[in-house]
Amino acid sequence: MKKIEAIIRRSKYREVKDELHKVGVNFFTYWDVTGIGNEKQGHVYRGVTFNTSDIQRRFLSIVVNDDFEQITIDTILKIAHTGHIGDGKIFVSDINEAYRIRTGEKGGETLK
Amino acid sequence: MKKIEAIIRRSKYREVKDELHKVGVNFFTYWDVTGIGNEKQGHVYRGVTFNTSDIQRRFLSIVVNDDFEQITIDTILKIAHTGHIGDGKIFVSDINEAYRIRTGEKGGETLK
Amino acid sequence: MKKIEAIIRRSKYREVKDELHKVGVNFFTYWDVTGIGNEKQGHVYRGVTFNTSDIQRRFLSIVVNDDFEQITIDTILKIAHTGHIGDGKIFVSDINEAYRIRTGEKGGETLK
Amino acid sequence: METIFTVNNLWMMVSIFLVFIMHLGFATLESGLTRSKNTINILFKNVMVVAIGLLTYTFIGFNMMYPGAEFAGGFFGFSGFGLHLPENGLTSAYNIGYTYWTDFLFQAMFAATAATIVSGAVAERIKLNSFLLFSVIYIGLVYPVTGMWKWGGGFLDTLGFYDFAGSTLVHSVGGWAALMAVIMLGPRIGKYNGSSRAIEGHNIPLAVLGVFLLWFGWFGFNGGSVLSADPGTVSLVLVTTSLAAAAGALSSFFTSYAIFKSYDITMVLNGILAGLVGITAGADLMSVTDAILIGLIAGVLIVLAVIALDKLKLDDPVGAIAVHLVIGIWGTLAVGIFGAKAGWSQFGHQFIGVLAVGLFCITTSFIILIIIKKTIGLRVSEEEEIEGLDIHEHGMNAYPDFRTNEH
Amino acid sequence: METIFTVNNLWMMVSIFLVFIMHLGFATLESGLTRSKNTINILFKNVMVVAIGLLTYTFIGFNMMYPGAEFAGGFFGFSGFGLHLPENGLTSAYNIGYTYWTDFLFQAMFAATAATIVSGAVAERIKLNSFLLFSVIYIGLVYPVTGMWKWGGGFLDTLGFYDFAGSTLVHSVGGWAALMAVIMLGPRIGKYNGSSRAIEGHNIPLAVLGVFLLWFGWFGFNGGSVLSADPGTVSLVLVTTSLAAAAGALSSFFTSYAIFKSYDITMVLNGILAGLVGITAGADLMSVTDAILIGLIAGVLIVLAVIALDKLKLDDPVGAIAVHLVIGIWGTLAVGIFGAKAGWSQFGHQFIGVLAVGLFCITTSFIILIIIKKTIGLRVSEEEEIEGLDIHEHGMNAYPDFRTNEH
Amino acid sequence: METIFTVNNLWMMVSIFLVFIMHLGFATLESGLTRSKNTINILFKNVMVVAIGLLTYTFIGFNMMYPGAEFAGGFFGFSGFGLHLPENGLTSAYNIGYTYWTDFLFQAMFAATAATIVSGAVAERIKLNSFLLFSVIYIGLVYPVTGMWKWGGGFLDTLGFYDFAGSTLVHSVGGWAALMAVIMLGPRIGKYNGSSRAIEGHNIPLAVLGVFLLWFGWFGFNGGSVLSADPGTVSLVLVTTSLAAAAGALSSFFTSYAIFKSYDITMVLNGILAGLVGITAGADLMSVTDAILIGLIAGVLIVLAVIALDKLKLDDPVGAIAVHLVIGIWGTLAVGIFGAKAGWSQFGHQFIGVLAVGLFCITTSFIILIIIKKTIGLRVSEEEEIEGLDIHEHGMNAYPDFRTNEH
Ligand SMILES: Nc1ncnc2c1ncn2[C@@H]1O[C@H](COP(=O)(O)OP(=O)(O)O)[C@@H](O)[C@H]1O
Ligand SMILES: Nc1ncnc2c1ncn2[C@@H]1O[C@H](COP(=O)(O)OP(=O)(O)O)[C@@H](O)[C@H]1O
Ligand SMILES: Nc1ncnc2c1ncn2[C@@H]1O[C@H](COP(=O)(O)OP(=O)(O)O)[C@@H](O)[C@H]1O
Repeated sequence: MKKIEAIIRRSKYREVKDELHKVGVNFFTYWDVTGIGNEKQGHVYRGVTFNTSDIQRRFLSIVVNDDFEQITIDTILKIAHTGHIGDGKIFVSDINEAYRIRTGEKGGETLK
Repeated sequence: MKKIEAIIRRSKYREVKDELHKVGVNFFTYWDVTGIGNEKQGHVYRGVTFNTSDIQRRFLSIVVNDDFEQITIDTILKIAHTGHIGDGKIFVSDINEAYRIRTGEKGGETLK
Repeated sequence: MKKIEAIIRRSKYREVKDELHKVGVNFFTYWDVTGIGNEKQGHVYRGVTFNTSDIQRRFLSIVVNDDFEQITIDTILKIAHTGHIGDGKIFVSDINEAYRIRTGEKGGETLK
Repeated sequence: METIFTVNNLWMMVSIFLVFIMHLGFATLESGLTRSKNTINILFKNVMVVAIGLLTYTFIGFNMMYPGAEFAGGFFGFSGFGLHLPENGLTSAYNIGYTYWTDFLFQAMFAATAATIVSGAVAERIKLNSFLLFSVIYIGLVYPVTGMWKWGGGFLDTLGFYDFAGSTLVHSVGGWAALMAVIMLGPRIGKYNGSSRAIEGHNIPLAVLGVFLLWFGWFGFNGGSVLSADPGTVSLVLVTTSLAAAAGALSSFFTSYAIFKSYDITMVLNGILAGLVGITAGADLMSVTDAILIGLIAGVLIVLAVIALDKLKLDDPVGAIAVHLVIGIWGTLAVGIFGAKAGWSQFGHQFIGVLAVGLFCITTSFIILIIIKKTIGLRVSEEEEIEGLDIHEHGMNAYPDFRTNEH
Repeated sequence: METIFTVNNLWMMVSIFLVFIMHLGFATLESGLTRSKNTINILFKNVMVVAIGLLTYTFIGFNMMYPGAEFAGGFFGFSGFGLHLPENGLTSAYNIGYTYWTDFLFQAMFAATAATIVSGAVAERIKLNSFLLFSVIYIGLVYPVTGMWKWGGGFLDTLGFYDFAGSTLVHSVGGWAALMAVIMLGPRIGKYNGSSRAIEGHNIPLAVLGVFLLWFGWFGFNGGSVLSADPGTVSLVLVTTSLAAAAGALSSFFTSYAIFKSYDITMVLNGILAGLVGITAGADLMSVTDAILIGLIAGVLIVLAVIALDKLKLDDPVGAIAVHLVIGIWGTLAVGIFGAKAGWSQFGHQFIGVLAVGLFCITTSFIILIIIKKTIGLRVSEEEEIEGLDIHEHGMNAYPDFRTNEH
Repeated sequence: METIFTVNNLWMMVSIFLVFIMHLGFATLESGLTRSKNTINILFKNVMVVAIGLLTYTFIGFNMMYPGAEFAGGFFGFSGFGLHLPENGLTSAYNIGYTYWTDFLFQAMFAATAATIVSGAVAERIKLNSFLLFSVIYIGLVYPVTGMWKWGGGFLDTLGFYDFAGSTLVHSVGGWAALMAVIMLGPRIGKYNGSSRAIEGHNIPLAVLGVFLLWFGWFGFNGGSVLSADPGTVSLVLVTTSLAAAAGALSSFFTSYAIFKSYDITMVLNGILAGLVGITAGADLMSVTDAILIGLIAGVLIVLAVIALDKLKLDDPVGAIAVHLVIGIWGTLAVGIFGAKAGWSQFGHQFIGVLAVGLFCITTSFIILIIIKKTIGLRVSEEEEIEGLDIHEHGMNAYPDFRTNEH
């Protein structure tokens, strides 16, 4: 099993979600984070103009069976893409085991 | 060392925490997330009724030494369980190293 | 590639960020979490005094190439340190792959 | 003799304060019922509209709306730019109820209301500049014209049309423009993809605050429209106003529960406003029972209107069209159905009033909006709309210390 | 002659607005001091209570509380359903201070207050329907009866009991019902597991807003209770009211600091309310020094009362019992201790008044609550309580754009 | 005869309520423009300052500021501790405009304002105790002295200095102390590391609420300063006040847009306050055009002042120095430039007034602050400042249910 963590623009979230559903990725967890990266955002506040590289983003954590890894990544790469600096990153790592609390079952079945 | 990530109902958090303390798991970190899964929640707003699968949940991240892995998982499976759709998931992965910032020490000792 | 997850005091965040930039770690993602640990904080509310071990902390998730692992850890250990209980933890794990959504490229290059 | 003048004027000044605070009510209601990423934008509009309303009304509006007998025509009048204290403007010779200054300020506070109503309906997608420009023209030129038709002694007044405090002259005037603007802008992105989606307001306590403040302000809006402190009339107006609001709350509560099996607070809040708008045209003509009936009906209508407008894919985030236009019409017609003036002929007058004002407002707001659309544009870019107007137009967040969860 | 009538009536109308805005004060205070998952629920209750208060008072309450000489008994009176403008109801022949309509509306605004007090104490666990039903009965039938005992010319009035603006007749009446409801409902889940746990309010600025608005409203609550604009009495009442509030803030500040070594803003907010409730029974009888003393004592008492009630495991999220019942009693008794009427015999009368009203309210609220409990039930399910009343009873979140951190 | 007294007194009482609610305006504005980790702290200060203001003014301030003819000197006067109802204190023999109690309470509500102004400027870093102590002394002893110089019949009054409602006597008095305190405290940690950093306010709707409430309150602040309900003067004052505020909004909008190419709502909010402070000194002397010009200039000045103060590394989170001091001076001088008293000699008097009050306030606030600094200290520890004053001084969070994102 793999954990796919994607950090994307908040404005792309809805599209990504819809497309993931289409390719059969129906379960995931997300939260909002602040990203520090190349992108800068202009702010003005009481006469001080400044650029901040602290940009609000959405963090998606998706655990999938290995056969779903590629399609999930490809979908995010395609949909979350705008071509402008700040589109975000995807990180992939291993998951040893998964459990479904409702049933107590474990293994790849819990991700379906 | 293992990282145990549990996504549970917010309403079960307090019980889970208390029980984890009882079995000796005294350290962890949590935050609130939105989960997309099987569960649906009915909403009404200004004349529009809708079901959302975006449900607020609590995300627990617990790093434990290997000998604590099973008891931690079992405790969560037992306490966070209601039997209704949406009880959540537990994911387990490997941690290579842990450091305690206060002392600079590393290894399994930092988790005690 | 390694994922370095650091749970630090919120009050140390700015210093840590500045110092990470100095050593060349320019990209990361953070969010605020609640930590359960040794530290306690006194509260008073409407005549009830209580100690809570639920303390707000900042969670930094930094994915780096292997050659940056040590300097990142050392920097955090040095700067986030106060010596008082509750300085936080650093956890290190493996990342299999990284993608940059903007370009679609993958591998260590995406972290630079 | 002069003491009663002082008392009356005092009452009118209190009414001014109350009407003023309605702008805070609108600001908080509208920002509460929209998303946090557009909060600064909507507050900015509401703040500027007050300033614009006061200044355009000083410069031109007051003298168009109340040109005085020698300048008034049936359809249009104007007695010159700026404010000029008339002889005796500070004594009861001007009016037993108030001085010239009080007169101006009370009316000026009303003026801004029309544009504020629009502000809610077009929230979360209109360009700031375009909205402000629209407001200047609409408050400056359109609002005073229809106002003059009745309150300035124009043809509707001659006809026998009755509109005590402005169900039509204020609320519908705002409502028609809101309707046109919503049609021309189109719905917010994501609102009608296939079925209607709820886009929840981000801060319900703020919305509740707004409705309480609006009710509070309405005491001055209706109570002040008596134009003197006359104990009997004013206190009756306060009673009919309050009971209509309470009845609106009750019936919207039951109606929305019956339909949705849920206690939707936003419907009850709209129900209160519906009661208030509904009673406004005839607040001084109604008995206690009439007022309660008008409020009850308004509370049912508002729920149905919100649903119907949504079915028609008219995306109005705060329900401004339903409250101010639909119920504005209801309130105006109710003068022909209930109370001291009830009767077919009065109903006819009311109907003509609604129609005349409606046609004029539809036409003028369409013209203004289409010109703005063709020149500087009406709607923000898609990117801006999705990411929020606050960060794009203002470079700020309304709540920078909070971890948001935008939808 | 008639001018002074207009002035008095104007003053009473201003007082109406101020008392009205107290409901917004209660709504924001109560929602600020409870958790975000129950915010819509508590706001919903506060909004509906205003509507219910006005309508029941129209239908029945006013004529039970002020039945007029020919219908009044010592313990009960009733002059028929609905409002009927008496002859001369709009002139000073009715009352030198106000018209019939003003009279009704001022009293009606008071009526809803009693139920709003309960709303805070039972927050976060009572069923919405059950609360609304309770409110209808309690405002409709119980509040007017005890009110009549004194203000309607009943036996407490004959006895010499004094309660200027309602420390007992409004605040304690609400407070007793709050006490009974809290006992019958039990504490919120998790509040008393072993030791007492703090369940912090979710929005302190909202609570502060509430207290300022309540103070603001109290100017009308007490000032209007003079029932005319009499310059000397009203202005004295405003001074005693303000100074008692300020003194309450000060002494609660010191008391809570002395006990907890911490600056607990919720205690100071309660201290202000304590000063206000404390002075309410005798606001027109006190000297500056008396008022300050009453406020200072109220500020100490409130801190001790909050602690004591918590020790007794009476879970009152907003401190309503402490503020309105405990201090309501203190304020009533203070009339026998300080000011123009001080003396043992007056103290006796005050004591009897507290007792009589207390017994009646305890009994009636118990009966109403037990019937509701046995039929539709009082308390929401455990699941609902833990997950929040908003999502279960209303299908909504108060703050959908914010990432919450519920406790 | 007595009826007009009742009317006047009624007006003054309404003004009291309006000035009172300004404290809520300050509380919400100041907490909205600072960070969430210090919200309880700033609210606590604003609540306590009201209590302190009322009580010190009762005990000493009123009799220092208005000692009455027999006790007044040119620079100082005092007629004894506490309040003593003078003979005829409740009739028009005391003053045609109000009773003794009304007089006291209106002035007392003003008193607390001076310290509240300081509260905003020193926010997020001053020790709570030190601030409260400073407030007691500054409101108790400094404010009444300069107030007496003009309003109590002292030397500035004799000289011909004019300050209608307190651009200098209230706003600058607060502003000077704010300036001294900001200098002595130094900037917040992180504000000027190399270049200036923006530390954004955490809740813009709260700030907007504050400004609307302040405008609302200003109707009483300026309107009440007429000291009677005189229809002509009061209504003129309301008009000049409103138009200056509106003009301030407009010009600050354009100025800040011209400089920053952005719609900064905080600048428009400050612009409104600038218009209000600017008109305060001469609200009764100005024509409509004068008022608009004063407001327009105030709106430009405020933007420049905020920028300049930031350049000077004077860290004032809410812009209190710019609004109350810089524009307070502008408003005072404007009396010599515009309106009925315009002229070089009046300008000279105004200038002397500004200078005299400035010197006195700088000196006294410096002495008080330096003593506090040397004894109990002025500033919280670095750790406390970074982690927030709420958790350290109060052991509480303002928003425990929200996931914050502190900066
Ligand atoms: N090494 C990293 N570790 C963790 N998060 C990262 C890392 N690099 C980028 N991110 C996240 O991805 C977001 C986008 O990256 P950014 O550098 O702004 O744009 P781009 O990927 O287009 O160059 C950042 O805001 C941050 O949240
Ligand atoms: N594959 C996954 N990756 C990440 N989070 C998941 C995944 N599957 C489930 N979750 C989380 O678990 C929660 C509960 O899952 P859900 O499917 O609703 O119920 P159940 O596990 O009872 O079938 C989801 O809301 C989501 O937060
Ligand atoms: N085993 C763990 N798993 C996850 N988070 C942990 C773990 N141990 C500590 N933490 C995080 O680190 C924070 C600091 O730890 P704490 O025990 O309070 O102090 P110290 O590390 O100085 O002993 C905790 O609040 C928690 O957020």
